[in-house]
Parts: sequence; structure tokens; C-alpha cells
Amino acid sequence: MDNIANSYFLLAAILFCVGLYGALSKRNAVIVLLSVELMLNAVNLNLIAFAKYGPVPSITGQIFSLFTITVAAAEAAIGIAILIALYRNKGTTDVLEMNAMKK
Amino acid sequence: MLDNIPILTLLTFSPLLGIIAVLLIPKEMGHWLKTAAIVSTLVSLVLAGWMFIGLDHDLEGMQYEEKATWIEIALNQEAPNLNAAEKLIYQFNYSLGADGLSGALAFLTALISSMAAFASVHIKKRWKTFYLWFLILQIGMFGVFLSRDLFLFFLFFEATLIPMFFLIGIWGFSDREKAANKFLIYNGIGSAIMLIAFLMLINTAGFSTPQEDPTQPLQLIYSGDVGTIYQNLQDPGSYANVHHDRVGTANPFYMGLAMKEWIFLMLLIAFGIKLPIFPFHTWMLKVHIEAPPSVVMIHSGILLKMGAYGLLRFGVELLPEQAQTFALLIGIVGVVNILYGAVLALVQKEFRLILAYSSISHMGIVLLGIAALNVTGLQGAAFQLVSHGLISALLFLIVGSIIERTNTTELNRLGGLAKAMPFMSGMLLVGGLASLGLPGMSGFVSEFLAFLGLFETMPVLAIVGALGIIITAVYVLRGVLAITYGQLPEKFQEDGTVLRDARLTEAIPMIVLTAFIVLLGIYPSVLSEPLHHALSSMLARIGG
Amino acid sequence: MEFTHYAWLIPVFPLLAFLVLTALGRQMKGIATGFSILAAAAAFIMAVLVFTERLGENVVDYTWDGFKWIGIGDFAIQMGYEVNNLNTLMLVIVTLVSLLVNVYSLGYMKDDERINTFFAYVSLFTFSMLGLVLSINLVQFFIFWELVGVCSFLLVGFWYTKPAARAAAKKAFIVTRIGDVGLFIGMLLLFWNMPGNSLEFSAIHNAAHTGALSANVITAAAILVFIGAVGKSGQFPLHTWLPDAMEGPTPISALIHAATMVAAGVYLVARTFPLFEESQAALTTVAIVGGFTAIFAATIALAQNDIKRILAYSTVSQLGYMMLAMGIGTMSSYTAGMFHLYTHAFFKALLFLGAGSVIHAVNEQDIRKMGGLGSKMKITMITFAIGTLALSGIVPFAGFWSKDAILTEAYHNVPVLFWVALVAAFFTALYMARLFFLVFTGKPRSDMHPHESPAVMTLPLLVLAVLAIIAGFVYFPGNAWFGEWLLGESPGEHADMTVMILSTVAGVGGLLIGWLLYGRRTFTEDWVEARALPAYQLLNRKYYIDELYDNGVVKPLRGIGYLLDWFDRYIVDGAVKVLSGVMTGTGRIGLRMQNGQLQAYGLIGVVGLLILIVAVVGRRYFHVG
Amino acid sequence: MQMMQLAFADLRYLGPELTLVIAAILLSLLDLVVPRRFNRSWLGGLTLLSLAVSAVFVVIAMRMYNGADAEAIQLLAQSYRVDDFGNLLKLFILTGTFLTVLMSFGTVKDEDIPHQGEYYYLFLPAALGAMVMVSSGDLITLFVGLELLSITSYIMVGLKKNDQKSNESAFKYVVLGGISTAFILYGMSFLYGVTGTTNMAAMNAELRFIDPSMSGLVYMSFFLMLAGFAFKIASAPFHAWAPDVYQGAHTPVTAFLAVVSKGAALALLFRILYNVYFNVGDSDTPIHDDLFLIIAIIAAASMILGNAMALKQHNMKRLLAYSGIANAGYLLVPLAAEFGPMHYSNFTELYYYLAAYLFMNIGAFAALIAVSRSAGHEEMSAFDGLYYRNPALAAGMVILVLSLAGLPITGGFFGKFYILLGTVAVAKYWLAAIMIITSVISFYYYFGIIRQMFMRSHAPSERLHAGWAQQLTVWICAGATILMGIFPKPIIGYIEQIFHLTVDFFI
Repeated sequence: MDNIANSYFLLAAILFCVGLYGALSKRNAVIVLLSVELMLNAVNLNLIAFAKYGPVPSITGQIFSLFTITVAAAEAAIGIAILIALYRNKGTTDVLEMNAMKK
Repeated sequence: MLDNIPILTLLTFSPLLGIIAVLLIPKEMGHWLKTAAIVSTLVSLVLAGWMFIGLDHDLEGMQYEEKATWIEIALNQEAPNLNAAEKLIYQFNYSLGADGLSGALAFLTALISSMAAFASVHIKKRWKTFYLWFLILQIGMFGVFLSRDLFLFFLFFEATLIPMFFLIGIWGFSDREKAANKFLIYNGIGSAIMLIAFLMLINTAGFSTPQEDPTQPLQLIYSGDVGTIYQNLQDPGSYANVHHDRVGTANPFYMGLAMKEWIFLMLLIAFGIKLPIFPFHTWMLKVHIEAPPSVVMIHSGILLKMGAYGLLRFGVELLPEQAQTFALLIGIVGVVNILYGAVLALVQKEFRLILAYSSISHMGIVLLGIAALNVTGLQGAAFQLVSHGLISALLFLIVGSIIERTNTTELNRLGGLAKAMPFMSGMLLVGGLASLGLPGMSGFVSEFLAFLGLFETMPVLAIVGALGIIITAVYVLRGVLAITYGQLPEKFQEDGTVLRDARLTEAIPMIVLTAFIVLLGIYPSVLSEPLHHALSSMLARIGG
Repeated sequence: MEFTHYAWLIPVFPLLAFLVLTALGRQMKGIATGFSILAAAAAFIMAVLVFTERLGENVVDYTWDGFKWIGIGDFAIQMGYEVNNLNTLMLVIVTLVSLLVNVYSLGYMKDDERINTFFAYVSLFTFSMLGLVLSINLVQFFIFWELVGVCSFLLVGFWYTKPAARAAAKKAFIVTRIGDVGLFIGMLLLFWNMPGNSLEFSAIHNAAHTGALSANVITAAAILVFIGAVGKSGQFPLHTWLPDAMEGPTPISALIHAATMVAAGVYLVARTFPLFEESQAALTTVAIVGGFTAIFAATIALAQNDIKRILAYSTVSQLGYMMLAMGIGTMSSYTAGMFHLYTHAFFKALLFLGAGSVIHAVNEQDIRKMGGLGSKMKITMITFAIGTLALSGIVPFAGFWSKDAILTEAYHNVPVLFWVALVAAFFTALYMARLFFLVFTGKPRSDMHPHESPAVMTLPLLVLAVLAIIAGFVYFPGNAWFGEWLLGESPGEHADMTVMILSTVAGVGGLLIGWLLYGRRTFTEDWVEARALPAYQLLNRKYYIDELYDNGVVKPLRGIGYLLDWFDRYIVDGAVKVLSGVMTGTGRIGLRMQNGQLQAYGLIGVVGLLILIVAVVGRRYFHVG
Repeated sequence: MQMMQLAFADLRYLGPELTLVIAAILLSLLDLVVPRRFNRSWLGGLTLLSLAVSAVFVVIAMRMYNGADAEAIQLLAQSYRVDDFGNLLKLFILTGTFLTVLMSFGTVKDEDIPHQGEYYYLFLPAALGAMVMVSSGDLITLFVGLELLSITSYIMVGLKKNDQKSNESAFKYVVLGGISTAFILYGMSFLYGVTGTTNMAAMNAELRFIDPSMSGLVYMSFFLMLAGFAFKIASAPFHAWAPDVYQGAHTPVTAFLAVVSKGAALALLFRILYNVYFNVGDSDTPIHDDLFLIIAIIAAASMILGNAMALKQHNMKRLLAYSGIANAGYLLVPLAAEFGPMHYSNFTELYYYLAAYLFMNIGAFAALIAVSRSAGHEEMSAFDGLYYRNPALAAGMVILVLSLAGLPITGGFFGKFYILLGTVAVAKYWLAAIMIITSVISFYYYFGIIRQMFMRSHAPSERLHAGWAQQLTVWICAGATILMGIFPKPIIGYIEQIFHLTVDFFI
């Protein structure tokens, strides 16, 4: 596994962590959804890198990434739809306000 | 002679008769509900008496064996070493059996339940559900004493928890729900620990390959049957006791000495919670104060005995060597129980608490009997179970009637009942004297045998325990005399509440229980003969 | 020989009376008491028949133990009955006194509405006392021993509305129970050491003689048995219950606390005498305790003012004499002890019944308020005088011969105890004289109108008075028939003139001083109190023994009880609450994390994952721990 | 690489799945076409019908392709397998969905769920996703199934559009679900990277001979995937979302989440754990033992935390959520107790308790609907004096609560007992001890419900008439629980007879 592959995996890992951080700290709900998408794309990057430079290179990785892209799109759509419904009722997209249900 | 009729199943499920009757009778007709319940308990009493008399005294081992396969859990056999076997199953069958010990305790259950049915005439609300849960509890109790399979025993053991929860929770006194909860959690944990110990036993000593001749296809069976487990633990060649591997990999059924000791300790703790051993007794006090007296009659009369019965049947009979190693511990705990219970009973202000602590103290005597590990001690322990059951049932019967009239059992708010209620105070005095071990009544015989047995193995403990007898006399007399002797408190004099003496329905159970107590006191071999073989076979292995 | 076979009938009569009385007590008002007297009479006749049948020379003991009480392991405890000369003697005493008390109670308890229950309890007591006398082994003996204790508890607490009676009944039962535990442990010890685990008295006899039991087992068993006897016979450490037991009706004090039950302790020592014979240590303890109790109780009796308490302490003191006799250990001292028990039963019952008729007449128990009753109560005075003379040991009366026999034995074997006994005899004479003169002579000290008791009460007094006179001639220096009959061989009696003279001097001296102090009022009656106030106070408060027990034993026990109650409520329950607290605590922590924040949930998950990774896999790489 | 093609002949194996797809499409079209005033519960009826037909196909499949030596049918190189593991779980999923739909009749009213028709037929794709998940042998199809189930359940949670709480919980579910999907994918990418294939059997072959330097990546792949699945099961560290989502969603949807989606995720974890990671790693890096230890720790944590948090709970839906967390722990125990010398029946234990869990949970939710509709709120006090108001419902609820608590003669009891038997046979005493002690602690809050029903008499005493659907569901579940408690032999016998580890489970 030469260093090119490592750099891809490193980038994918960074992207993943950035996405995770964004999802868990941003106050605006849209940005949260966006960072979730970011994490999914990091996975795609990782898959493609393994397909080309991985210890056992094979085409399945790329097919897998196709599936993840479509699923990510579906999920984004549903996320936004639910956010809109929430915004219509609550009037705000601030994530911290969404604590109607406590312990 | 009774082998053709499945008498044990009939006995265990005889309360069903009452349950059906209670369900059919509409809710309003309280009187009919009561009579139906009482008749049903009397039917089980007759059956239990017939069974107990029919017990052949000099026959070894179990009588009236009834066995039907109930649960066969097929296990996965695809592993290389298993697919040769024709059958690999967990087998839990519905097997009942009675010997001297369990027969006597089953009869005690029937007797006290019918007396409690009489006593529950004071219940004021929701008779239908009360008698429903009452009879279900009775089925559970019969099952516990008669079952010969670990799983069945556990099932009936747990089955008694639910009715008791309802009986305490709905019909108790002011703080009943807390008491019901405490009862449930304590006994739940007790039966949980017991379940772990049983599972360890089933998975190791329960394993056997029962097919006789090798030509038949191999059958690998884990069974919960107490008989097979007893065989496996006893014969040194069985899987449980052979260390080097016989089944390819390390022998999974080997029960190391440490494991046996762990199992015995778990059983001791589990049954210790039920038979309140010193640190685990606080739940029982709450139940004795909060539960309605007729339920407490059953609880302290029979439910406490299940702990001791379990300790005898599964602790001493299955693991006698471990019983020997733990004998000193049980002895010390027994003495602590006696003295702790007695001294605390001395300072209580509530009569029901005095009785509760005295139950703890009397159960200490049972522990001493078990710790002796000789036939005399065990006979004393078994005798004490029956005698304490009868005595505490009588005392709580009277407490029930007193509460129904004066709705208090505080010592300083009661007194001089002998003038108003001579018959009941006489009975209370008889009960008190029986509980402090007056000869001529069953209390003395059990105390005498237990201490006699213990004196042979641990004389010092016996002497210290015997001091408990003095304190018992003090607290019993303090309690009984505070209620019966002295002046009638002015509260009951002037407002014309004439405290009438026991009605017929209250007098009959009192007389019956006293008759049994005196009978056992004067002619104890009526109970010691059947117990004799049950206990000596139990100790055959350690030369008791 | 056939009457001895039916000896078991003797206890059955009172038992039947008891059952009839309890079952039909309420309905049959009048004739119920008749049953009890009938039963007592029948028992007495039967006892006399057995006694006369056994008067002959070579009479063999008869035992029957057919009834298998309980089988333990491979041996069994059999129950039955045994008739030998010792038992027959006790049978006659108990049945006679019980008959007389029954008759007496007709008069004494006439206006009590619970008279039926009273007679039922008396019959039950007679049954258990006779059962005790006839029992064949130590277990059966123990059963009847405790039954007798219960009957005394019931009868002392008969007038249960009085708080003093309630406390006295409880105290009586508990203190005797302490002694019973000693006997119980002794029984256990004997059971396991006896060859063949049999507790038959005969087996104990030959086991002790043949040396089958080791020395220290014998001593331990003997002392434990003696503790039981101390409890029941009210000897020194456990005597406090007997004076308080006077709260019961007076016939009971006569029957139970004078003649029969308290004598059971001495009877037990006699029954297991071979055990004591083998161990010198046990004998000395018995002798010392006996001697000390004799002098100790006699001194207290001097300063008591309640008529029944004086007699109670006198009983304790006389029982001390009997124990002293048993403690000396020779066959002749054994005979002297039993002879004193035999005579004491009669004149002490006489004194108590006399006191009873006085109380019945004037309804007052404090002798300082009485006086000059002699004029109105002729028969009571005369019989009481006879009793006093007998108790003080004046020549022709029974007391002299029996006390003299004991003093002779003491003189020959343990001189120290002889002098102690002699002083006690002097005190006995003194307090009896004080009692007699304060009650019957002089002018009445308060407005009383005494009248003689009805015939049904005075008849028993007369019978007992006659017995108090003639009972002594059964065993006096000239004629040793009683010893031979009791032991079956001559006790080797040696009369001693000096002892006789000394004891007469002590007796007459005591009476004379008593007459001087209290009879003729040469000195004002509070002379004794004025001169020796602190001593008088000490004796009157019974050496503060009661207070000692109360603060030394009862209060600490109650203190420990409260301490343990607190411990139970807070520590044991506390531990459980801590456990449940842990559980609800974890729950509360978990709930606090549920603050509704979406991002907090995500954070919990990620942090949880990291902890898991570090915990499980980390240790693989960093080899931590 | 021989050409993998799906021939027409293969479609007959896909009977159950196809029925659901066709039904979903037809019903959504019907919903569009049919005028507004047409009563949408007809759509519910049709959904039930399609679920039943699909179940019939599954039963046919079980009887047809079974046989002692029958080889499991697999299509497209193991990406889709019709084996008994899948069939049994399909049966579980279909019964679960059937009962959830049955219980929601009469509860779907216009004011809170505007698109009634949608509510009913959305269950079909969710059930389909779950069925695909459990019968796939390849990571990709497995992922697709997982996502189909997750996304449909996001929508179902958010159906109550006008209720702020429901929107909030849906949003929480979407975001946290998205994060968990990202975790799963990232784990799968590493797994694919290390082994080069997405077929489970091939992966396991590769992983067995992996050179130690890659073991770090193997650990990473397992942890990430585990995080995702543990979220789906709502077990200990990843449980936080469950109470809010359960409380916000419409009660039948909560039941669906608690039973079907949890069951499918568990089956998935079971398949991956035993197929891919089974005795991987050697003596100095024992990956196999570490992984099973982690599963045991998560099981123990969720048992303790779930029960502890439920102790002081008064809202019934949140209480059932915490009990769901605890039950996730109980369900993980057979996974954690791996194979022993005589103990290979982990699946049967898991399946039996899963079935018991299905009946007791759905029954409890149905009773909750009936009671909360008349009381107006979902607090535990809604059950006050139920004994007086509707004794039949009270009796049914007692049976269900006893089963949840694990007390005798109920399915829940025998399920737990069977799991304990296996765990003690494998000598994992500490796990068995935690399981028993925590289930005793659960008596406290379960019997709290019974206390409300029997011991509170001051409730309004007019009779409570529960909807026919809820009453029917409660009685079906109570009856099933009692049957499973008293006669476990036929059920377990049947499972053991048709399910063979080598054929049906190991790919």
C-alpha cells in the first residue's frame, strides 16, 4: 500500500471527522444536514480509493459508491422535507430549541 | 396403594375447583364466594390428609411418583461431535413426588390455607379477586413442595410471587404498596440467584446419556430432574465428577469443588432471603405489618418454610459435602438469627412486629437443626417447620380477629382483653406458650430435637442458642400479657363497643390449629415417623 | 402388688377433673368444684393404697415404659412411669396437700366468679406435679417440670386485673425458665454421653456407679441439673420470684409455693443423687448454696412486714436446709433431707393456710396493722401456734426431728455449715415468734373485727396440725424406720445428744427473745428498727437483689434491644436503600443525559464508542495494566 | 467472473418481496386516484391483505425448498439468499408489521395525520427493506435494504405533520440515523478495502489469513459498523434517540420501530458477526474474543442503563422505550454467548425471545392506545382503575406485563430462561447474573403499571370501551404469549428441525 493510497484514506478520514464535528456542533439545522451529507461523501472517497489502490483492488468498490450516492440523495431529500415541516410549525431552525421532549 | 390415582396432581390443582366456583359466582354474593373458597380449601385438605396417611413410612425415596414429559428443547446438533446423537435436548418434565418431608409440608399447606380461608372472613372488599389470587397462591405452594424437577420447582416458586404481590398490595393496610414492592423485589432477587444456581446444576450435573444398551442410538439429555442430578452428583464416574476430558474438548460438565461451593452458597443466599436469615429479613417485617392477617398467616406459616425446604432438598441433599463445609456458617447464622430476633422482639411496641421477629428467631432454630447435619438435627429442623407453621398461623389468626375488633395491635393501646374475650385470650395464651416451647406442645419437641442434634456436633453453639429460649419466654409473655392481662383501656369501655368473643367461624380454626399443636406435642412420632426416612436417606452419603 | 401397677391412675384423676372443668366450667356453676375435690380425694386414696402396699420389707421398684414418644435415628425416647419408695412418699405428700388445699379453697374462693377456672388450674397443677413425680426418664421429667412452671404462672397471675399479679406471674415463669435452660442443657449433655443414649433415671444410676460417664461430664451434668433445681426451688441466685409469687391466692401459696412445686427441685436432686454422689465438687456447691440460702433468707424474713412474704422467705430458708442436707452427700444426710421435705410440707402448708384464714378474716396482709386476733380466732391461733413450734424445731413437733437430723449430719461432716444452720434456726424461731405475737397477741392496732373462718377452712388446719405433731415420730433417734424404708438399707444413723441440746436452745432462745420483743412489749416494737435502722432497711429491701437484677440484667438487655432496633432500622435497611439508591442513581444520570438536545445524543454515542474502543482494544496495544 | 444474471425463472423465489412491491405501487396509485371522501381504512385492509399473501409465499418457500440436504437458493452471487434464516425472520417481520397495521385502525384521524392513505401503505416498503436486509449475503444489498427500512421509518415518524413533537422527533431521527448510516458505510468501506470483496463468505476467508498489520483496520471496520447497528437496535451507548422518537411518533409506528426495525437490525448484526468476523485473528491479536466481549459489554450496559432509567418513568411511551433498550440488551446476550462445545443454538434462543418480544411489545402498545385515547394523555395514570373500567383489557395487560417482566408461564419468561440456559452452558456466568438481576429490577416499574390498574380505585368509574382493533390485537398477543409460555416445545422443535447452521446461515 504505497503512500498515494494512504493520502486518500487520510483525506477521507479528515472529511469524515469534519462532517461529524459539523453535525454535532452546528446550531443551524440545514448545516447539520449538510455535514451528514459530507460524512457520506467521505465514505465514497474511501471506497473509490480502496477500489483502485487497496491491497486487493477490485471494481466492486465503485459499484458500492454508486449505491451510496443514490441513498445519500434520498436521505437528504427526506431530511429537508422533515426540516421544512418542523420549520413551518416551530418557526426556527435552531437545533438547540428542539428540546420539547426531556427526560 | 394409591398408585393408580395421580393423587399429587389432583392435590396440586385441587384449588382449581375453587377458582372455577369463584369465577362463576357473581361479585355481589360475598357470602357464597366465601363458602365456595372454604369448601375448596377443605377439599384440598382432605386430599392432602389422604396422601399423607397413605405415605408408606418405611419405604425409601419418593412415593406417588408422577412423571410426564412437558418441555423438550431440541438443541442444535450440527456440530461435528453431536450429529451422531439421535437426540440432544433439554428435558424438563412435569414430575411430582412426595416423601416424608414434602408430604408433611404439603399437608401443612393444605391445613393452614383452609384455616386462612376461614380467617379471611374479615376481608371487606373485592372478595372475588381476593379468593382468586388466594387459590392461585395455594396451587403455587403445593407445587413447590411436591415438584421433583428443578424447572418446575422454580416455576411454582416464582408463581407464588404474583398472587402475594396482589394480596398484599390490594388488601393490606396503610403502607401496603411499598410492602408489596419490597416483597416482590426481595423475593425476585432471591429466586434470581436460585435460578443461576439451578442453571449451573442442570448444565453440569443434569447431563446424562440415559439409553441403556450402547446399541441404541446415542441420546444426550440435559434434564432438570432432581433424581438424575442426585445420581450424577453421587456416582464418582459420572460426567460431573470426572475431570479429564472425555468428550473431545475439555469436559464441559465437570463440576469443580469451587463451583459446587459457589452453587451451595448461592442456594444458601437465595433460600436465606426467603427464610429470613439475618441480613435479608427487613422485607419480611414490612409484609407482616402491612399485609392482611389471613395473608400473613399463609406467608409466615408456609412461604417462609419454602426457603428452609429448598435448603434441605437442594442444599443438603444434593451437595452434602458442601453442606458440611458450610455447617459452621449456618450454625452461627442460626444463632445470630435466634438472638437477634429475640432481643429485637423484646423492644417492639407493635404486637405484629413481635410476631415477625419471633418468626425470625424460630427460623434460626431451623438453621441450627440443619447445621447439625445429623438425623436428630434435621428431624428437629423439619419438625420446627411444621410446628412454627401451625403456631404462627394460630397467632396471626387471633391477631386478625383482634384487629377486626379493635383495629390496632399497639401494646400500649390494648390490654385486659381477657375480661372481654376470655376464649380468644385463652387461645392467644396457648399460642404464646406453644411458641416459647412449652412441653406438651409442638414447639418444645422441635426445639428439643434441634438443640439435641446441634449439641452433638457444635455444643458451644447449642448452649448459646439455648439462651435464646429464655429471651423468647420474656418477649412472648411481655407481648401476650400486655394484651390479655391488666385493665381494659377506657376507649373500649365507655363507648359501648362491647368486644364480643370469637364467633363460630373464628373459633373453629383456632381450635383445630391448637388441636394439631397439642397432638404434635404429646405424640410427635405421628410426624417423626414419615420424616425419619426422608431425612436419613438425605444424610446417607455423609454418614449422618 | 397390683396397686403399684395402677399407679398411673393417680395423675389421671386430676387430669379428668381439669378436662371436665374447662369443658363444662361455665355451665355447671355449683357442682364443678365438687369434681376437683372428688378427683383429689380419689388420687389421695390411691396414693395411700400404693403406700401401704409398699410398706413391707422386700418391695421391688416397678417400671413400665411402653409408650414410644419419638424415634430419632436408630434410638427412641420411651415414656412411661416408675414407682419406687421415693416416688410413693412424694405421691402421698402431694395428693394429701392438694386435697386439703382443694377443701380449703372452697371457703377461701367462695365469692370469686372465676372459681371454676381456679379449680381447673389447681387440678392441672396436681396432674403435672404427680406426672413429674412418676416420670421415668429425664425428658418426661422435663416436660412435667415445665408444665408445673406454667401452672404456677397461671395461678400466680390468677387475679390478672392487678398489675402486680401480672408482673409477678411473668417474673415467676421467666426466672424458673432460666433454671429450666440449665436443666435442658444438662439433659442434652447427658443424652450424648450416656451409653445407649437413654435418659432413664435407673440408667443414670448405674452409669454413674459403674463409671461409664467421665468425671467432668458427671460434674457438669450434676451442676447443670442443680441449676434447674435452684431455679424451681428458689435457691440463692434465682430466689427473687418466690416472694413475689405471693400475689397469687393464698391456697396456691400453700400448695405450690410451700409444699409441692418448690420441693420438686429437691426431689430432682434426690432423683439424680448418684450423679451428685460421684462428684465432690457438685456436692460442695449444693451444700454451700443450700447453707447460704438458709441463713440469707432467714435474715430477710426478720425484717418483712407482709405475713405471706415472711412465710415465703421462711420456705426459701427451709429449702436451703434441704439442699444443705443433700449437699452433705452421705446416705443418712439424703434421708434427713427427704425427711425434712416430708415434715416441712405439712407444717409450712399449715402456716400458709393459717395465714390465709387470717387474711380471709381481716382482709389485711401487713402484720403491723394486725394484733390481738387470738381472742376471736381460737382454732386458727392454736393451729398457727403448733405450726410455729414445729417450724422453730421444738422437741415433740415434727420440725425438731427433721431439722435435728440435718444438724446432726452437718455437725458430723461439715462443722462450718452446722454453725450456720444453727444460727439460721435461731433466726427462724425469732421471726416466727415475731409473726405469731404481732398477729395473735397484744391489742388490735387497727379497727378490725376478726371472725373465725368457716369449718371448711379450719378442718384442713386441724388435720395439718395433727400431722405437724405426729409426722416427726417416723424417724427419730430411737426408730430409723423411715430411712430403712426409703433406702432399702439402714442409713447408719447416730444420734447425738449435744446437737439436740444446741438446737433446742436455739429454738427456745429464739422464741423467748421474740416473746420479749413482741409479746410483752418490754421494749417498744420499733426497738429493733431504732437501734439497727441501716441493717433493718437492708433486710427489708431484701439486700436490694431485685434492684440489682433489674438494673444489672433487664435494663441492659432492653438497651441492647433498642440499639439493635436502631441498627436494624437504619443500617440493615440503610444498606438496602443504598443498593436501590445506586440503581436509581444510574437511572438519574442516564436521564440527565436525555436533555432533549439532538447533538447531545450524538455526542453520547460517539463518546461511548471511544470509551469502548479504548477499554477493549486499547489494552491490547498499550498493554496497560 | 461468470455472468450473473437474474433469469425469469428466479422470480418465483422472490415471491414475498414482489407481492410487497406490487402492493405498494398499486396502493399508492389507488390513493392518488380515489376521491377524497373514500374511507382510507380500506387501504389499511389492503395492506393487511398484501402482508398476508406475502407471508403465505414465505411459508410456501419454507416448506418447498427445505429438505434435509437442500442447498439454500442464492441469486446474483450470494447477494440475495432465500434460506431458512431469512424465511424465519421474514415471517417475524411480516407478523410484526401485520399486527402494527391491525392495531392502527381507528387511530389514524385526519386532524393529526393528514395523508391517511400514505400512513398505511408506507408500512409495505419498510417491511420490504427489512426483508431484504435479513436475506442478503452481500454488503451492498444489505446496505440498500437497511437504508430502505431507515428512510421509510424516518417518514413514518414524521407523518404527524401538525404535531410539533412529532416533527422534532422525526428530525432527530433523520439526523442521528444519517450519522449512523455514515458510520456503517465507513466501516463497510474499510471492510471492503481490507478484503477486496463485498461477499460475506469471501470476506471471512480473506479475514482469516489477514496479515497482522491490517488488524487495526479490521478492528476499525467492526467498531464503525457496530456503532451504526447499535444505534438501530437502540442499545446502550447509542440509545439516547429512542425515548424522544418513541414519544413523538404515532404509537403504532413506535411499535413498528421497537419491534420490526430492532429485530431486523439484530438479525443483520447476528449474520455479520457470525459470518464475517467468526474466529478471525490469531493468538496474539484475538480479534474474535475482543469482538464478542464488546457485544457482551454493550448488552450488559444496555440492560443496566435501560432498566435503571425506566425506574422513575411516568410517561408510558418513554417507559416502553427504556424497556426496549433493556430488551435490546437481553437480545444481544445470545449473540454474546458464542458457540460452546455443546451449545450451538444461539439463533433459536434469539428468535424465540424475539417472537415473545414482538407479541408482548405490540400488545402493550395496543393497550396503551386504547387507554390513552380515553384518558387523553399517555401517562401511566391513564391505566388508573382499569380493572374496574374494562376487566378484559386489564387481564390481557396483566399477561403482557408479566411477560415483559419475565414471570412464569409467559413467553417472555421462557425466552429469557432459554437464553439463560445457553449462557450458563457456555459458562458466561457474569452475563447471566446481570441479565437476571436487571430483569428482577424491572419488576418494580412493570408492576407499577399493575399497581395503577388494580390498586388505584379513585379513577373515573365509567366503562372504557376500547376500539375493536386494539382489543383484538391485545388478545392475539396475550394468547400468543401464554401459548409460547406453556408449550414452547412445538415452536422450538420446528425451528431446530428446519434451521441448519451450515446450510441456512453460513454463506
